[in-house]
Amino acid sequence: MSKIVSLDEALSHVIDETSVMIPGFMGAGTPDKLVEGLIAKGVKDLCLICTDTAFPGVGVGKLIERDMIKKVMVSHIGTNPETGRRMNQGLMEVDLIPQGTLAERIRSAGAGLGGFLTPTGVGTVVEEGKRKIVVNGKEYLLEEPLKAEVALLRGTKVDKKGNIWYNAATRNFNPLMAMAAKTVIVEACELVEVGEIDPNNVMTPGIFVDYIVKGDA
Amino acid sequence: MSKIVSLDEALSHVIDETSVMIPGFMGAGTPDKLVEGLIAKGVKDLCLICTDTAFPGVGVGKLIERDMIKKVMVSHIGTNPETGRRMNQGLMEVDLIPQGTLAERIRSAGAGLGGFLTPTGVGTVVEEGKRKIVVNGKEYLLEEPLKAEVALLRGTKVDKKGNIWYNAATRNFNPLMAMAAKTVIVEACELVEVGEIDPNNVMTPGIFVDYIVKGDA
Amino acid sequence: MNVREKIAKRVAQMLQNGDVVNLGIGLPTLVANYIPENIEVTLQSENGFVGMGPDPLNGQTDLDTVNASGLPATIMTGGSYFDSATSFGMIRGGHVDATILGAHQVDQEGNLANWKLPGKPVYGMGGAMDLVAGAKRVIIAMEHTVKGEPKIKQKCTYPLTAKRAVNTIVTDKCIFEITPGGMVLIELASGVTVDDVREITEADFFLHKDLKNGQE
Amino acid sequence: MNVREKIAKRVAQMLQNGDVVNLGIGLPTLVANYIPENIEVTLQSENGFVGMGPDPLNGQTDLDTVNASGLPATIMTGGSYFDSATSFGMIRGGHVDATILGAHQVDQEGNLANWKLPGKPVYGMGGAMDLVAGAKRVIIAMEHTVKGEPKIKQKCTYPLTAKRAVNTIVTDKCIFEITPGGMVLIELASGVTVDDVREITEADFFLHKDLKNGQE
Repeated sequence: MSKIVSLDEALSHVIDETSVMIPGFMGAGTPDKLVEGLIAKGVKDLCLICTDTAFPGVGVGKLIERDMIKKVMVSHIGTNPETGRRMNQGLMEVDLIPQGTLAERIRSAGAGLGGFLTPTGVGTVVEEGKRKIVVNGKEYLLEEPLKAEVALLRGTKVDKKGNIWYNAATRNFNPLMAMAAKTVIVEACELVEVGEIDPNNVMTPGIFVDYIVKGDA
Repeated sequence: MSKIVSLDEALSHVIDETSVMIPGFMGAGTPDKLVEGLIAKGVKDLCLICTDTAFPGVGVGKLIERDMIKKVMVSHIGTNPETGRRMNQGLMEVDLIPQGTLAERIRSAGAGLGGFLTPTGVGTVVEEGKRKIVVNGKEYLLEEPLKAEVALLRGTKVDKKGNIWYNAATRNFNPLMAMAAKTVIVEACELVEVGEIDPNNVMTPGIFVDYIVKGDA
Repeated sequence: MNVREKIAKRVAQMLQNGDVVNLGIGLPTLVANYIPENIEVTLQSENGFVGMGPDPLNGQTDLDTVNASGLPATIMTGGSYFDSATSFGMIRGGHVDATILGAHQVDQEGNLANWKLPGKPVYGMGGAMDLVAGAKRVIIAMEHTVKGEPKIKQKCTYPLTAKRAVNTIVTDKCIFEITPGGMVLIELASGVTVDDVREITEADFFLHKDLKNGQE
Repeated sequence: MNVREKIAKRVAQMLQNGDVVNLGIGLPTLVANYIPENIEVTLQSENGFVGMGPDPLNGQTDLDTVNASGLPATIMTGGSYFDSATSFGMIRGGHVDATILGAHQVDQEGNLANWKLPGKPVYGMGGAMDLVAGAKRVIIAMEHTVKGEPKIKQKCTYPLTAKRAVNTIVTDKCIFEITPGGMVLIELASGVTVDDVREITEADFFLHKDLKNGQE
């Protein structure tokens, strides 16, 4: 029962209208081969959950500039003018979420919580439509968990059981998304034998990972 | 401004009635030298926050069998009959908390959240006195953050800036407690130079640590 | 093979290839000894690792690797360690395919009482409440009666660990599945009849249309 | 030294030895260049590390280490990496001693508007709302006016980033502290008078009894 599959096999889990989580910070930590695979496959009307929409031609930015995304749930779109243009023309829905809240909502889904209380966004437009709860005299917003059908990850080192180690700032949303999607696919920059990653330093346990695709690197 | 201090200097932050978090799972991951230091100092009426009360003569069990603890917030006391005896005799208050809820309450405090919604304990005595909140048709308990004045940690490898790496199952509550207490003291089983722990594999960033005490090992 | 070993063996046969499983203290621990050789099961230890291996040989004790009972343990190649928030996130978040636990009482609605006995010393719930709230499948492995008294009730009378949480009950006499429509008898142990089960079960139950007879 | 550099230098002098600091995009980034040599400040990058070092030299680019703007960055010895939930836990949990940000508007109650301008393209709040909700001290570093218009208001009119969040405002003209009793002028830049500040500040403010005059 090997988890290592072809790009096509892995991406068979993404069809039109699938909700997809893709990590990355302005492209760093984004699985480029899987993103390219989505473009080649030509799926559309995806709901994309990501930190930012990167730059034009970079990371998830490539998905934005094609007609693939129906809705994006994201914290920052300023570095990719195409996102704003499509939003203003009504071609794509943009749900802006504070970055810490986005991270915590994804973690919350993966950890089986019903949500959490955060001070972030109290007194701003972010509180619209949300329940406010007072704990110890302080007001918080109740933020609900956010899950997806598929998560596409990028691991610097991945062993054949799916244990992942991320280098430097590429970690960002990867370990959170690994727990919050029904199907989890990782692009392995370097595929190593089981046991090569110290069990102490595994950042995403292999039990969260369904499929491994070898990266191009 | 070295963080490395003597045992006495470190424990000057624990006085009578201080709330203290001590990690460990039946003793594994508990800072033994710091615990012995508390005993030698003879502080009393502490509020102790820990996973379990270990075994008699082991880990935090040593604090229980002396008259040092006023209240313990804990998930399991079955392996240390002394805890139950003292509770039944009214010598010590015991607040039983499901282990996952205990971990998450500590994390919540460290992460600046006002609490979280968990399915754990719904329909049991654990729900007494707590708010119930329905999200997407499912009932959850609102659990509030839990912080302490002091956390006493045990790091397998600690560098001079306080970056910590934990071996094997000693990690448990250590990284959570590192973020949830006003003053954080770590017992370093092995004290290493700054840079000896790969920045990727640091499990508790040194910015959370106030004082380092050299272990006896 | 004694009664407890028989129960453990039957539970082990219910596991699927690739399952992540958490074993409770006592009888459930024995399940590890009977996992079929043709499947791979990963054991989760709620104190912070996956890939728990067999008990260490005498003299090979690594003090840093203990199981959820604080006893020396081992980790298999491919396992990994994590902190307690991640461990219970894994449990609560449904990433553990099955949790196998003992019980003082279970009832026909799937309510479970296994952390506190009236009039007995209090132990605390430890991780049990999270495990039963979060695992995809909750399997109770226990002897059918205690001192002749039925443990499978119409309604639990002891303090609950969780409501409507149990999926399957495996005893030395039979196997029940708990469904939204009620408790269903799906398998009888070798030499046990439906009437035998009725006599020692306080709960109401249906018979599955394909009720199986267990092998010796 | 231009106006923006002067502001950055003054902010840098407010930092304490041992502080963990998050620098926003734009003017705040310049603060890193003026941290006094006798103190040690740790820079937090909200995309997932502490111990951010100087910009990499040309040709030494490590694609895996980027700052919160996605630009090549470096990490100092003793720094460490973590995921986004930990990063914002650090920020929200008050483990960052100061966050230094720019602003479109700040008002005398400490309300802050710095993420959205009416009629301009939407950028998104990124991590700004978490930073101002969680950091122990929120320092706004900005030019006192924009195109001659006061940015320090009685009441913000642009969409808020956070309510009652700002502690200190450092501009090219002066420094204000925001206290529960109101906004207090604590320092004037060299050659600036209280009347000068009044003229370009829409907010009401008090004068600190030990109002300082800045050095050139």
